Amino acid sequence: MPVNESAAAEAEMMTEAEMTTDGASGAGADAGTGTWEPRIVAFCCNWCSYAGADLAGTSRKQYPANIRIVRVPCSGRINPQYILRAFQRGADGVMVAGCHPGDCHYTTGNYYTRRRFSVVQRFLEYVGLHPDRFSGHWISGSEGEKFVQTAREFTEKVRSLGPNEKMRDVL
Amino acid sequence: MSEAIKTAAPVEGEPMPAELKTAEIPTRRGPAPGDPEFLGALRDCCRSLLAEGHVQRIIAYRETPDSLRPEVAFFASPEETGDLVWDLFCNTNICKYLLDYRTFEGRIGVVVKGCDARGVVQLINDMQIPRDKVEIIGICCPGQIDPAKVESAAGEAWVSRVVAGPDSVEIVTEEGTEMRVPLESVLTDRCLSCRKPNPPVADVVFGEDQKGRISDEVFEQIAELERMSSAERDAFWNRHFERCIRCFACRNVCPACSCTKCVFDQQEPDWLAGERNQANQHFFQITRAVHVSGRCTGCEECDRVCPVGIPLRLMNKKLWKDVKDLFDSPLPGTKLGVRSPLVMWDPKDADSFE
Amino acid sequence: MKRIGVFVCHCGTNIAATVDVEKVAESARHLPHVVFATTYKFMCADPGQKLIADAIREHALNRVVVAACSPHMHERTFRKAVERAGVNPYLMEVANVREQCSWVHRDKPVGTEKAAALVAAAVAKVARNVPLESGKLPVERRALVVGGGIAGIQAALDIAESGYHVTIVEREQSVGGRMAQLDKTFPTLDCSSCILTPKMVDVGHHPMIEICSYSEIESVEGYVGNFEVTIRRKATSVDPDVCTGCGECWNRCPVKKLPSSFNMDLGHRPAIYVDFPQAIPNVPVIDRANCTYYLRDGKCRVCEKVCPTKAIDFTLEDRLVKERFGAIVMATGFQTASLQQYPEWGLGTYPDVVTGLHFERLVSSTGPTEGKIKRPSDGKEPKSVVFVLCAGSRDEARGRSYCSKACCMYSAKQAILLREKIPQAQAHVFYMDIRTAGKDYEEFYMRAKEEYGVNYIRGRVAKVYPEKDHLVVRGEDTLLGRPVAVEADMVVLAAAIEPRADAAALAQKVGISYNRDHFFSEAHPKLRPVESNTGGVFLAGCCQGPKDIPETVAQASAAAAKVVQMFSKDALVSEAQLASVNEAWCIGCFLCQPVCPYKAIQPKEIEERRGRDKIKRTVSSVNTGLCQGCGACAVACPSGAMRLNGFTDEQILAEVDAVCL
Amino acid sequence: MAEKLVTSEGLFTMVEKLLGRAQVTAPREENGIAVFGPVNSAGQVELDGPLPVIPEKSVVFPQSETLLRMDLGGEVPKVEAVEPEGEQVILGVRPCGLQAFARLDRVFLEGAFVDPQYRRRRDHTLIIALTCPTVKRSCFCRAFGYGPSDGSGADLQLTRLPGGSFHLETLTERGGEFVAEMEKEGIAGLTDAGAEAGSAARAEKARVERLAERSAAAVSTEGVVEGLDGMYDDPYWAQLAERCISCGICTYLCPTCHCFDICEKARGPEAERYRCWDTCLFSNYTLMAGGANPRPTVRERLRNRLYHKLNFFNHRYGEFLCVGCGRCVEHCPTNIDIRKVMAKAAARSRAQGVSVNG
Amino acid sequence: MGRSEAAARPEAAVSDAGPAAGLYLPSPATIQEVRLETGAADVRTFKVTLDGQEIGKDFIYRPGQCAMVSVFGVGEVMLSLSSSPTWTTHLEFSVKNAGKVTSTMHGLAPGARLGVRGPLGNWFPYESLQGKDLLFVGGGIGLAPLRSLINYVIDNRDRYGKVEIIYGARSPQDLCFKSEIFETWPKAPDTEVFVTVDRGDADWKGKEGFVPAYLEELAPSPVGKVAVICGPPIMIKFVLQGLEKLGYSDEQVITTLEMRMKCGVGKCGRCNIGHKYVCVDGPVFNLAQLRALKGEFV
Repeated sequence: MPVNESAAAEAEMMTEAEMTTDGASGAGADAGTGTWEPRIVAFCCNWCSYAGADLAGTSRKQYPANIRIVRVPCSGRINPQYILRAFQRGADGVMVAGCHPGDCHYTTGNYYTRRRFSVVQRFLEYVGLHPDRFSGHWISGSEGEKFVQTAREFTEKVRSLGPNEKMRDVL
Repeated sequence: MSEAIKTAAPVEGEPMPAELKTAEIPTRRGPAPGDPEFLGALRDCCRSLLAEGHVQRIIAYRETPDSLRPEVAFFASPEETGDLVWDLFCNTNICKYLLDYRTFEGRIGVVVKGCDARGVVQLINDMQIPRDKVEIIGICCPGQIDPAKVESAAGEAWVSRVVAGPDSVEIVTEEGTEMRVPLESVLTDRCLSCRKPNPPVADVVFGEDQKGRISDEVFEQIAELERMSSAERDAFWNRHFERCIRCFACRNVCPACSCTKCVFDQQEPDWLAGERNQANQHFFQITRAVHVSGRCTGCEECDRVCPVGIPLRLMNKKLWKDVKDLFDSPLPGTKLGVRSPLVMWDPKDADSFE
Repeated sequence: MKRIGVFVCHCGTNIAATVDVEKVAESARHLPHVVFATTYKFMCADPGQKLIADAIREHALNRVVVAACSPHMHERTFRKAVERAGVNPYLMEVANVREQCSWVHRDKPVGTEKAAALVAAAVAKVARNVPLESGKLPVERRALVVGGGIAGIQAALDIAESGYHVTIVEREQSVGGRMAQLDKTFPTLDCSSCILTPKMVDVGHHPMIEICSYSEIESVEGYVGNFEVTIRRKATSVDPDVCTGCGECWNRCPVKKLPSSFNMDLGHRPAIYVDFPQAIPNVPVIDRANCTYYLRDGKCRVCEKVCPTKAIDFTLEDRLVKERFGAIVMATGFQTASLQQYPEWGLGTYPDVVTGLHFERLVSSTGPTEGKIKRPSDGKEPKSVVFVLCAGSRDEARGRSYCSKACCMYSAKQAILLREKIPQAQAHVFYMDIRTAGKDYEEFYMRAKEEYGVNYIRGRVAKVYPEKDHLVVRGEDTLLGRPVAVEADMVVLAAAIEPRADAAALAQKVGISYNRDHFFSEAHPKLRPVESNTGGVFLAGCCQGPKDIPETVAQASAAAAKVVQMFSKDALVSEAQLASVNEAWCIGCFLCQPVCPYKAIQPKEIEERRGRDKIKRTVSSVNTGLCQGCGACAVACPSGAMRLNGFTDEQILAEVDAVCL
Repeated sequence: MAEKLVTSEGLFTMVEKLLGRAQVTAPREENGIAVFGPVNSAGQVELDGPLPVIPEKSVVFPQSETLLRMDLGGEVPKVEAVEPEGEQVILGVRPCGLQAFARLDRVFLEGAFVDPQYRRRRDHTLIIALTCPTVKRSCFCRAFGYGPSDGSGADLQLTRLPGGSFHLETLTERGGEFVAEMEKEGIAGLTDAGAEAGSAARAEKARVERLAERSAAAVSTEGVVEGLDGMYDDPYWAQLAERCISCGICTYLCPTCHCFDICEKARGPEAERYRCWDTCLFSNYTLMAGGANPRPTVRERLRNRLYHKLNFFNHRYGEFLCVGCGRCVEHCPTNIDIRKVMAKAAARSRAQGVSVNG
Repeated sequence: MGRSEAAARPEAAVSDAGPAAGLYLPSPATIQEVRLETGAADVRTFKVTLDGQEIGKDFIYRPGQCAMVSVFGVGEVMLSLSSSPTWTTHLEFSVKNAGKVTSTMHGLAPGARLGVRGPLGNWFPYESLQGKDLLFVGGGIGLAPLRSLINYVIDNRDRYGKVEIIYGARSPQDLCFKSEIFETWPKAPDTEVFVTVDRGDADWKGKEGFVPAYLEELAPSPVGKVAVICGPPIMIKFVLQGLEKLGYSDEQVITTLEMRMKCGVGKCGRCNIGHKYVCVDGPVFNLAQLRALKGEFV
């Protein structure tokens, strides 16, 4: 099967299209107004990463407001379908965060997360999602600073990519 | 980083009952397909299984007027087995029918190729049917023929029958003309790259172990896709997913899809909307593939039945490749008592998180 | 009809400074099902809570969103507040607009917009919340203590003294454990058995304590408050009800020269024996593997003949006893590492290379040498003894990275005892670091060095080899930076403290987790150090990690306090946000089962109507006593038949949809 | 009506011209599979391939289409009906596709309720038919009284001639206008068909009709409706259903299946109501809100589909809802063959006839 | 009663239906009042007006007809009109909370906006029933479509004969339209109402037992009578058997069916029973018609 040719041809068109909307200013969906801001959903486990985000707050560390946290008890509760749903509904980037391996409040939940998402992450890239639009992090309750750094870096990465079109299903 | 912790639970194979873990050595071997005595022996085997009450039902194939398309059939009595058939057109993977027998009182015989047998094993491993309820009548499969390829080789003439030899097939048309084409030219795509044509677990086996066809084409295609840019891959899959008509045949034939209430059929939560757009197609395709990853037996039945030619195997095999590379687990369906590697873990697992 | 009230907290100016709270409330008023929204200065304060309660009554609210600080701060507070006003506590959600909004963003419009989005997400979620009820679990007020060492003894005594029944399961013939093997204890040098024996006697006589010695745990079923434990009571061949412990049998037993494990194989015992003279229970057991009666088909029977009370019964068999317990204290102790990975030290090769525990038996007046230090090879009094610290500990390369914690101190103690008993003998200690964190420990160490002249050499021992009638210990003195060789009559290795060989297997039976080194894992390293991650199972002593006696006793008492705390309640309250199974959707594939860290998922047979037929099939069921609500099962379940109440797919998707808008 | 001759090049140019002014749907090849789908360059058009898997109906009855658009942000909801826009051309429609359009017309346009979406698309679709280049074994058009060269229902009909050119027949006024327009634009390779081309076309049509004749003996509609009238409770349906995997291939590939679902899509204050293909083979299709399902098993669902094709539609509209395209026959993963159902029904009818007469 | 009368021709409904362009476009409507029917709050009656349309003039319907009711942003559901066409101030829909749309509807308060598409389907043959005695048998929410005809008959009392109403529900809590079954209807001339519940409670002083049993007990004579029935499938099944025993012919029994409907205009294919579509050929059928159809109607 000629996997390559036509895909490459269409991709060429795609990249051109992307380039036009991919200005450094981050002008995207609302290109005319130049007010596009990436929408980022972060799934955080209650015990570590959510607490880490809380610590960032308690320490008054600033990070972009683009990040919207959805709290789950454990990173093992994060169904990969949630990631797809977020992209469908207009997320430009999705982040998953849990306790460091070995530190799971529920002992082993994040080990499943690690397995599951090491497969899912590769697969999302494989089906054509830009690798920088999804990322996973281990952030403990004491790593407020890591949460902040991660939030900043991820937001900037996603911002530089422009609005996500892959899987997007908005009106 | 803290010290690694290990729990009692995630031991490979648990919570399989211990008796399933016994090595499976088929006790009997019958003649190979292609042997003139093969079909008679297969019918005898099925007949006596029914007659002696070892099984109460046999799922196999029956001849039809269209010799390229035998149909799946359910034999309940020894008398019915007269038109039981197994030839190189038994493409349909019948293992999934076992699910209709989840509450059947009695044993079921299944006539299976290597790929179908993996499906049976996977259903057993997914606890959908107990091992002792299934009589696995395995056939070491020389490869199956794609009727569409035969028909297109015959051109406008209608095919009456096909006589298969070891390396070539003879196509006989209704008009009586004969033509010989290489076997490989009419084999199904999945058979062209089949590495495991022999049933890994069986009670009876027909034929000697087949070597299979070692083709890396699928993995080469996957590698090619992996080398592409993100945008190219996006375009590639958009182009294919666009055609999806959401017939769910891929799901319905899949031995790893045994849910009675699939996420795609649920209204609450509303995972999958009916609208045919790229977003929903992606959700469907990705979720389907991810759900079966770690349990996909690589039978490629989904790929075969997809009416619009979406290269599903490029997804399933990609997932399988990653699962195998990352977690070093056997191909699902090749071993009894093995659970999905995705419900297990190891402290040394690769970590893609930061 | 869903009627949601939204309460936006100013938190003084903590929220209000960067979030326009009025605007957030106003935007909330337009959300589906929201019938009331307001703001207040301090929602968590009494007037704030009253405001919520009043609004619930006034506006017939049946769901509440509080936009305030992190749920980690006040989720409980607000749950209780709505509950008091008649709303199920789980119909309340917190939108975290302080830690995750006002405190991390400076720009007010940006903060306001995000706060509104977080409120919208909480509203979307709470609209899909359902009332949840905490379950009540009955408690069986009986405790099981696994292990009869000092940890088990202390825990048992504390629990029993609080008025609850305790069963101690001890593998050996007698309770006492490692402490019974020790001679003196640091840093006070008081006699180990002198302080242990009274406690053993207390345990033995306590009306609320039953000792199952010579017994092991066969299986553990059930969950917190309701364990069902099968205990294997190994056949002792002696009827404990009749035996008076007179000792006739073990004195007359013709098989005398069996290695005594209590004496670290340095001494002997007969085939019918008690571990040591002060054994509790003082009832001997027959070592069937070595007893002539069992080896030679019913011959011998000397013990039977000499027993004045006819207590010997060769026909006794192992018994499996099933008992119910509400709590389990794991106190299975430790063993010393075999040091097979260190052939260069010669443990097991040269008889005069021994471990610290061997040395304890050699100094002990109850030991095989009756307290005279003699080297095992020829019984000579050693003139030079080398103590090697960190023998097997702190060596990641050979599999053990941790510090065994007690060795520095006990080696100092042993050096002192050596110098006391054989004043002319030299004591050399090879060490990596000396760790003396403990009250009076540093002083004790200084005494060893200064008062007793113990020679401390900083460096690792590379090799121990025999030369003439003594051993040579080669190593490097890292302080002087040169190799050293010390002649020694004996070498005492402070072998690493490790869990019992079967610790992992036992943990699997009990359903608790353990770390790489097979020490049992505590639920939280700082805040829950004596609880395991499984409800109702507590940890005491070295099975959780290396520690010395005072620490062990402290932990044992702490575990006992936890048990007593549990027993003091009428019933246990289970979490409400737990997993449950939609049986109609469940196909019984049990992919959920291996991912559950609490073994809370079990098969269950159900009957179902299929058209006209009634069929039976097996589905998953969740034991709410064991489930902790992590939700791993809900993701492992392909069809979503497994749901995590409080964090259902519907709820999370609603949140996702809302934050993406 | 007029007959033209157009070279392959000429046809290519015509398609290129069309692309600018209408949405063109034509047979395309994707991953070795022929499908009807939108094309954006003439090079994608593949007229020599087999019968496309995705049927022509998607042009007038797309897989999903918006019915209403809603703005619910204000005090009063703003709701408006959405009309399909633009012009469409469907190129390469096979005679079975034409027959299918006629059936769909009856459903969507006849009687009290006219479907506005379908009406609009139908009115703005130019249909260019193609004489089947070959006849597959799964084809059984003859059973339904037409053949592979029957262009009725099309605006224009193409017939591939042995030399590679096409014979282009104008069948309707609209077709004529189109040709005139093309001629005005000066398409090189578009000329009047001479007598030779005309007779070549007739020969080609006769050739494919002969090919189709082969199926006539095997499949017949004789007695099918009557046979099925008496077979509703026959155990046959359970036997057939045992094999059916309840996928949607036969219905979604069927050029006449037209069932749809109506769904809502809401994003905050904005919403849309759309319809999308649905199939009576899915259990959700008749699942009611309370959980009751009048067609709970595959047996009832498969029977309903086959009756709809071969009996119910006849009772309602006087003709079959099957046009014999053979897609379901060819693509059924478990080889369920509607022709065998027809044969079974016919046999039943004969048996009934015998018993009545005897 | 003739066959052709029971099922009115769908064409007749055309004149009332909106223009084709808006086939799927609902008319705006507003909830005026929400009335709780059952104790368990699973049935509510919605009093609805059509924005800018006069009922009886711009929106003409007949007893037994249905309409598609939209909750915008959620979906559409086919509901029978439980009001009588003789009431011109508003429409009424009595709705059981069963699915996504109806549960959302249950959360709506007066003032909320809906969409109404209809009237759809045929109706009870109220004209040919004139002069006849009527037996209504209803169960649970199944009384809703009957209520339209009952009130129509009561409002035109002189044109119809004797009216007997047998109505049952699972429990006293589950009885709908309580003020009508206990007050309005029993007070109407020559009208008898028989209410039963499967299981009573402490306050229940009425009849206990299933509807089919009560029917057999009351044994209303079939002479000059037409039975109009609606209720859960299991009730229908046994009521039909009971009526047959009492001597009712298939033509004397009329019922109205519920099927999952989507389009309401005979296109989407979902609601067929045999070759009939419930949405356009029904929902009202007499038993003789139903028996002639292939399909699963009870």
